[in-house]
Amino acid sequence: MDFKTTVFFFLSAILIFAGLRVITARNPVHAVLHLILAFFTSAGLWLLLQAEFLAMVLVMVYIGAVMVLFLFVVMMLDINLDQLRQGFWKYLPLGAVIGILIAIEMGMVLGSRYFQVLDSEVPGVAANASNTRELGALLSTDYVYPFELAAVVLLVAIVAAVALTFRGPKKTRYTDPAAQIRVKAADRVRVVKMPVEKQD
Amino acid sequence: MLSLSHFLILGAILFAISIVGIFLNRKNLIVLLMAIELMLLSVNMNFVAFSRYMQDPNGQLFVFFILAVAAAEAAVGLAILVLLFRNLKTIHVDDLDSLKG
Amino acid sequence: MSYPLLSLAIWIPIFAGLLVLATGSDRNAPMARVIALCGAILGLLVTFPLYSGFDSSTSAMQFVELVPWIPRFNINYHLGVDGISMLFVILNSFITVMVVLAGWQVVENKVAQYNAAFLIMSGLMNGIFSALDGMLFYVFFEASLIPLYLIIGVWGGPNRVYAAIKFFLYTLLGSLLFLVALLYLFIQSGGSFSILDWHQLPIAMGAQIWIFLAFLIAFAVKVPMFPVHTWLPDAHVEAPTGGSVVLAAIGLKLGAYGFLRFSLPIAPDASQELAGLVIALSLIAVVYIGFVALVQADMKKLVAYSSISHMGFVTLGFFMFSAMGIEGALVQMISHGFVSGAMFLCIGVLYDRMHSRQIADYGGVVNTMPKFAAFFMLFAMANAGLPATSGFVGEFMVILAAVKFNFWIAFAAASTMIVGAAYTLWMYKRVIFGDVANDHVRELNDINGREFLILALLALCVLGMGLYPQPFTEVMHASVNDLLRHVAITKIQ
Amino acid sequence: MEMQKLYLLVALAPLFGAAVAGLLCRVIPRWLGHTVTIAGVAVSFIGSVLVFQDVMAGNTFNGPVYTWMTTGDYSFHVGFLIDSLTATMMLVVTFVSLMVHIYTIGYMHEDPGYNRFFSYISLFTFSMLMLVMSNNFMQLFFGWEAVGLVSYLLIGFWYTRPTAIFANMKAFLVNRVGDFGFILGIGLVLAHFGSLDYATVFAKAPEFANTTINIWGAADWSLMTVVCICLFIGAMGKSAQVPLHVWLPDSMEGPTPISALIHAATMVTAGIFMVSRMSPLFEMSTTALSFVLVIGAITALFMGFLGIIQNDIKRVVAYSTLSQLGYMTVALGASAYSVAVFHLMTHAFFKALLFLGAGSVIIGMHHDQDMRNMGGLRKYMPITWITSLLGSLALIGTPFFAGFYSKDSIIEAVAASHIPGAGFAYFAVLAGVFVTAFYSFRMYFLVFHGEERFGKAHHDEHTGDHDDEEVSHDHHHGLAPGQKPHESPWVVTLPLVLLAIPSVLIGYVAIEPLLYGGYFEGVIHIDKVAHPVMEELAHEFHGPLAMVAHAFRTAPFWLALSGVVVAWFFYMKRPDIPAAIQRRFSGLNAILENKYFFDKINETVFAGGARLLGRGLWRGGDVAVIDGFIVNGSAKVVGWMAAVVRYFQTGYVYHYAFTMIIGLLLLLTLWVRV
Amino acid sequence: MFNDFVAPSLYPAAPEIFLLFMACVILLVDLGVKSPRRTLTFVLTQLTLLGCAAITLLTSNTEVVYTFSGMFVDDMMADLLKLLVYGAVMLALFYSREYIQDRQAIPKGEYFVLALLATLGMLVMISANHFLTLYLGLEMMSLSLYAMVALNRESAISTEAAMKYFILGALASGLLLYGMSMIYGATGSLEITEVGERLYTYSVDKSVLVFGIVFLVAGLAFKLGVVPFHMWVPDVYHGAPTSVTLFIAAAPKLAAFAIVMRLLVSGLITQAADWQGMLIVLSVLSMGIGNLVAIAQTNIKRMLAYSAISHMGFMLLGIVTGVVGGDARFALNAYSSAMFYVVTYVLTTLAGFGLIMMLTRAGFESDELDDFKGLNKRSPWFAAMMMFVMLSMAGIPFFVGFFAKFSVLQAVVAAGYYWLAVAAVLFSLVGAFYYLRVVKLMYFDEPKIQEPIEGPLFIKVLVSANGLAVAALGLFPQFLMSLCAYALMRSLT
Repeated sequence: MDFKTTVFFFLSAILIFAGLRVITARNPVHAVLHLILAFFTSAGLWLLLQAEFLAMVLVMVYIGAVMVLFLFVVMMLDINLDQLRQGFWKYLPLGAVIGILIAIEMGMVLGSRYFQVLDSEVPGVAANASNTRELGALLSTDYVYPFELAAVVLLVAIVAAVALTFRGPKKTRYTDPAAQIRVKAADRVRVVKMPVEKQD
Repeated sequence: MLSLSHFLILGAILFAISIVGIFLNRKNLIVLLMAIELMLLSVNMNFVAFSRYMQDPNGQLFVFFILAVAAAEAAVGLAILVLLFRNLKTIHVDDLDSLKG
Repeated sequence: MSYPLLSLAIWIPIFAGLLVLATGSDRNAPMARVIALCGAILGLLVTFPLYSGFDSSTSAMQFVELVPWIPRFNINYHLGVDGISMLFVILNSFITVMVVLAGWQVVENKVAQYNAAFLIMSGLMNGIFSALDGMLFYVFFEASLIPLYLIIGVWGGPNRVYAAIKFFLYTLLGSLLFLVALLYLFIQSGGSFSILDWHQLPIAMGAQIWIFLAFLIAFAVKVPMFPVHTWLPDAHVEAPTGGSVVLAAIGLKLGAYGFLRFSLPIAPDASQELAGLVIALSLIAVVYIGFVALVQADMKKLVAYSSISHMGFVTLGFFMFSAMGIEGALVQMISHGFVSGAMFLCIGVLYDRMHSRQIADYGGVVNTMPKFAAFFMLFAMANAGLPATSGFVGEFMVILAAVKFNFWIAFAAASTMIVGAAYTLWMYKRVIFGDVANDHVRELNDINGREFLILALLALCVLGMGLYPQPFTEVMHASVNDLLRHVAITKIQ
Repeated sequence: MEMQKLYLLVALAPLFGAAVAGLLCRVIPRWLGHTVTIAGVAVSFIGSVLVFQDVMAGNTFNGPVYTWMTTGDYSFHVGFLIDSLTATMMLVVTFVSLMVHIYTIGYMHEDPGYNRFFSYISLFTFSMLMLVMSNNFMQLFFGWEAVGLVSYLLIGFWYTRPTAIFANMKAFLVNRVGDFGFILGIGLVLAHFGSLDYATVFAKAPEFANTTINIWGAADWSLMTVVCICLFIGAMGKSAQVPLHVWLPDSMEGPTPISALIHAATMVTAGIFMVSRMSPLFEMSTTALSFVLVIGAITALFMGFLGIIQNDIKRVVAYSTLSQLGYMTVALGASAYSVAVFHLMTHAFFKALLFLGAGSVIIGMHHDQDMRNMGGLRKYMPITWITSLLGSLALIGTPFFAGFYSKDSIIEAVAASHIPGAGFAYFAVLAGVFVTAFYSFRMYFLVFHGEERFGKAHHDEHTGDHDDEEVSHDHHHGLAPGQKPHESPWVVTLPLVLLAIPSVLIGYVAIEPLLYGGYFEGVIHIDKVAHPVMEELAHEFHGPLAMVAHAFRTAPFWLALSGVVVAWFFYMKRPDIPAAIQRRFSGLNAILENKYFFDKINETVFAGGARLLGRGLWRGGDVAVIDGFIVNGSAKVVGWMAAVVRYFQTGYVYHYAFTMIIGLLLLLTLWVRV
Repeated sequence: MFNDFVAPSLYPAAPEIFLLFMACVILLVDLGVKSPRRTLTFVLTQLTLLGCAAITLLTSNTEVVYTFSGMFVDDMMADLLKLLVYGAVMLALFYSREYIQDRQAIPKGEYFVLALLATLGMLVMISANHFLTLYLGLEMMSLSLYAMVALNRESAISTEAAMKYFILGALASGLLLYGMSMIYGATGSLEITEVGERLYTYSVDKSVLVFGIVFLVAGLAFKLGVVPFHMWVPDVYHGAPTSVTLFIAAAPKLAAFAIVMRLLVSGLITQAADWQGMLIVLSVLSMGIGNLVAIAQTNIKRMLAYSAISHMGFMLLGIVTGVVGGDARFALNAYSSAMFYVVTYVLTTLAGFGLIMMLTRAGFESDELDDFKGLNKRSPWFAAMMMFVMLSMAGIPFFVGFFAKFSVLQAVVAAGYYWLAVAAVLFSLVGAFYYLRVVKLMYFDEPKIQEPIEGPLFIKVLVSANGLAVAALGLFPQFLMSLCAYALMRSLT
């Protein structure tokens, strides 16, 4: 087992552990933190694959932005931790069986197979070749269309997030004519029945 | 010796974990979202591995976009989650059962 | 040929129906009725030249119209009639007039929709009888379910929903399998929906059997044959009078017609092979249903069961593969159109007055409704197959053909002479004869002019056909003989 | 006038009358109603006379009127066959019908359905004429059913009476049982002979003498036997042979004129006519003839017994009719077709006479039909008395009277026959003579002689012979105490007189030409080798007078005489004896009173069984199995499955995801091959 | 590295560009619109779609054009589907107008912008020739839709529906991506046409490929909403505001069809035997479960959701019959029939939801089946329209749904899958039951409320036109059928 392989297994182990903790952690904050750990290790693995740019992006975009967002939301929402694990053990066996089945099935296909390209070592990369440069070049040429689209997707996310969560300026008071038209007398005036007082 | 299959199987395991996570988690919607992130990670792992082994940068670019989209997705998902919490005062998965049948 | 008569026969009623829908509301119901009647009569008038201009010496299709409809699938608007179908177009148009008249004063709820439904159905049914394109046939065949579904459901009796849905689903079940068979033929024939092409198409035995069975289910449900007949009593009982009339007079004929147009010529070898099955089912229908009819307490149910029994004769006649059998069955179909229609109208006349169809609620109607009783007697006798009424002719021919085919089949079939008379007359006796049974009966009014007109017209048809069926049979000969020749030649290659 | 037009006129004139009187029955006055129908029948009668003369002159006719229908290789016509048999029947039918028409004016003059009644009997006349004039089986069947229809209508003429409407349905259905056999016979004829025209069929018949068909099991049946038995089943229905006779006594629920016309003189003899017409076929099957013979013999004797115990005057005559129809059938079975027709003719006259006489009595008694309320009517109704006496004498076969010639010929014919069953038949017809004489004169004495029992309290009518029916009192009001019967008006008595004449004379006049004069030459075919009955009869026949002389030396005469004497003794001299016998032989009496339990069996086994079967098939088959189990069952299963599958849509997102994963796993497992 | 790069032609992508530009403009303009009705936003949105349609029509040509380095394809199929998408979206927005107006919680401006962005996503999907663009388009559409479902911010069930939709949708995206990664691994390409070519040219590891296809199919199945990836459909249809349900039910189906065509047909046609088998299973399951469960529904939106599941299952039948035993002779026929099916389904479903929305009033959702009781009494015209829709969905002629079923079935039969055809028709029999039940409620039952239907005349006209189109296309389906066939023929060579 060479060095790379050792690193791979080491990181993989952490990754898998982190993954498992993500789905089993009692506290969602822990889950988020383990997810961050998983991303970090993944970034490491990608470095192993000489995908430096993506490793960077993963750390910066994902951990820096997305995970922070998660953490923010988790903390914002007041979660009752006690109930979080209810039913967990009950469903674990079935879940585990399904998961293992899937893993085995996938593993059988992926593990025993040699793809036409591969085998052996990670192909060497020329010393002066820059992963980032290569990707950047593509991104601004062939991938200009997806690039734009990705931008639109982010726009969608912004619009959506705003539309869903923005509650408008608090203090504005304007009358809704529709609401006024719809209103009924019964809503406005409450006729209270009073017993007639006895007059002596 | 480190082969492509190593990475692919690692991806598969991550994938399986995320699926188990979606199934197992009955209380917290956020964990569901995180399981989905995990699933995307497994996909990314595949793409990067393939890309590297095939010497084809397209796979890596794909990953780049997946990351971008995943971020957008997370934003929308969390927005919905917040809305849900506002409406239902809960993010328990079990409580999302008024629509059924 | 100068005018597209068949198209007119199809579309005049449909457009009249749409016109009624567009103009009518319950506020000006009379107008809706008048328009409907005009449409129906016009529709009837355009069918007369079909008979007068018919060349009975040839089995070829006549009054043919051929316009591409959906060239993508080679579906054509292909119409034409031969000796087998021509009479049904006329019969259908005639019955429509009767039905519009029958609902004249009785239906006061959604008059326009009621009349429109009947007119549209009439057009669709004319389409069924004159379609020479498999898909066109199917389209008309299925579409005609809709108006009847609505008629039963909207203007029907208390259990109308069950009956309507049962009717629809039952018949849809059959026709959907039929559709698959049509598509198979379409593919096999290299992309043709022409029924006439299919008649020439060689098909292997196994495929023929499957096709035949698919056809059988479709048509057996529609006829209806035992054991897929149970929708009919329900549909009849719940349907308004007009619905029952059309259903009995025309609706049931569609299935039987299908046997002649599809099953026999397209799958002749399978027809021969499976004739025993059909004959057995027909005989069960004749005998079994006859006994069932005997014990019905509801008049409409009784007549409905009697219809099933009579239609058993039709399918029996078809599958003996003799000219007399087939022509007898055709005559029986037309006659049954008149007779069952008239029977349902008679029951409708009573129902309109008493709002009951239970035999037990009646008795001694003749005392207060003598004219009606006379008509009812005539139709009851025709239903029992009395000579000199149309009911006799077909039964007679089929029994004679059956004797030639197999004595015991004839024996079983002829038992309807006893059972048929028994249930019809027993009902007649309990309803019409005797002393006035109760105050409701005492207050009955005899039929009015409109009802008289309807019943008299039908009575003329029943008697005329019974006394002189030759005009009806002579137009069939060429087509039936051609059909028989066709069936005799194997299509297995 | 061209003869063919005359034929049409004969047939259609009554139809015209019927149509006018029937369709306009509420519009036209009574006098017009009976005038137009009587005129129609009169025209028909005169035409029949002309036709008869024409036939006598040797002109027969066989041709179509119009083609009814063609189909396949067959064509069916409406057509006429006019020969001596037809002409005879036409005469009989139109004459009796004319008499009945006239009689009806008197009999029905109070009835609200006056015009309707005339319409019916005219329609009947038309139907009967179509039946007898037919030249083919199909038209025969037409007439056959049409007379059945009119019979149905007329039995139920008083439609408010439960007994009447029960009786008419019964009549129709029992007849339908016969028709069932008949149409199968017709079918066999068409199937094998390829035509329904008499001429063609008869001409071809010899070719099929040895044809056998497989009907049941391994045994092959002679085609002709099967055909003939089937046809004869039809005749059994119409001519009321055991066991299809049950409708005829009940048919007395109808007004008396139609009992005379339809249920005595004409319609019920259609079967006899038909078998005679088919003689070329029946002659080819001795088996069938034996069957006919035995059935006829049973009917002749056993139905006569029943006549003895009846108290309803019409029922006595009705059972007498049954018995006489049995005689005719016996004659047919003995291959003495001409004798059968001869008896048919004489019987038509005297039985019509007896019925009309009975009707006259009923009028006199104000519609009381119970003989126990009568007696001594001779004084009050002289014409009715004398004509009834003549009729009775003719019936029992008093020498010189019409019945004598025909009945004695039958007995002789049976004696001469050697086919299986002839011995039994001979015994039956002989015994029948005594029985006939006994019940005829029992009736005669009870009605016209002895103590005057009318005007008293009625017998309890719910006992005895009315066991299965409720007697409605509307038409049975009878005479009020102190009221005396009186003679009927001339429209009633005139037909009695006119019918009495042939009842007395026709036998003497007609026997020689009819039976031995070649009258039916070419019409009735007899296989002289196999069935030489008529040969032997002709051999012994030496003229009508000689026959009378001979009669005094034969058993029938003495049997008849003793019957009369016994009747006189029992009912005039010692009226206590019958009652004593009734008590003594109560078991036998029960059998007779229940008419051999035929009605009970029919009611419970056939009618009840059919209803039971129907209910079972309906409830068990249609409702339970097909609808309940298959149709609604599959709907229920679909509904149940829907509910189950719906249950899986829990609303929990992890279940949804789980489902997707399971789907994914499924696809993986099914498609991915490592 | 840059040397061989040529600037891509923007011409084929003009509609998308215009749409994006306008979406941004509207987003900005909307900020300035104060009116609560947002008429300007609405009009601009509709004009944008109209403009897109014009541009698509103008830039349409019969050749297949690739641009953006082969990531974008513009062919006839894309043009046709895009035009239909514009139409569907326009109609959906018209129908939605009053509905969202009545619901204060829905932010109007964002509603239209999100709708436009979702439309843009669909256009991208339709024109995608690269896994990446396909994915991006899909996400663009999906994210917009998730948001739209939740847009009625005060509604708990809407939010719940959105959450479920989101989670399952993300899961499905994950599956789809995983599949893409495997295909990428197996073929080394991400460009769909190139994948096809490589599979054609090189031998590729079968099991990995199929492995990828399974995931791909699962992802696509989710978008189509077929069993067992259908669980979101009823909940989302039910929970979403009706206007959004309408939006989701209509145009996205077209886009989903497009990506199925792109991925499976353009890319993986060589592996047809595998994915066809999978789709058959999904299709049969969908038809079965969709139709079954629909029976048990009381909410019409939910019922239509299950109906949609079954319809998508039926549509898949067209796609699975394209290649028979390696023979792609029938492909064009099969795919065009599937396309016709989708198109007509979208048209019908638009009319259906349009009618449902006409019945809703402020603060009152008319989405229970019982709300349809006695509609015929309240408005015969709209009852008739709803009946058209229901009968069309049930596949009864003369409505377009019949010809959709017909064309798919003929493809199935042509491919020799007779049992599949029989199963399909039997399931549609089950389906007919619940469609008929709606007709039953409208026609046979008494109304709960008597109010006549209110709404702007324009919308009424539009809904009517939509309903009539369902009938008219049923009478004359040729144009649309051959259009689909032609578009596919020009695109699939």
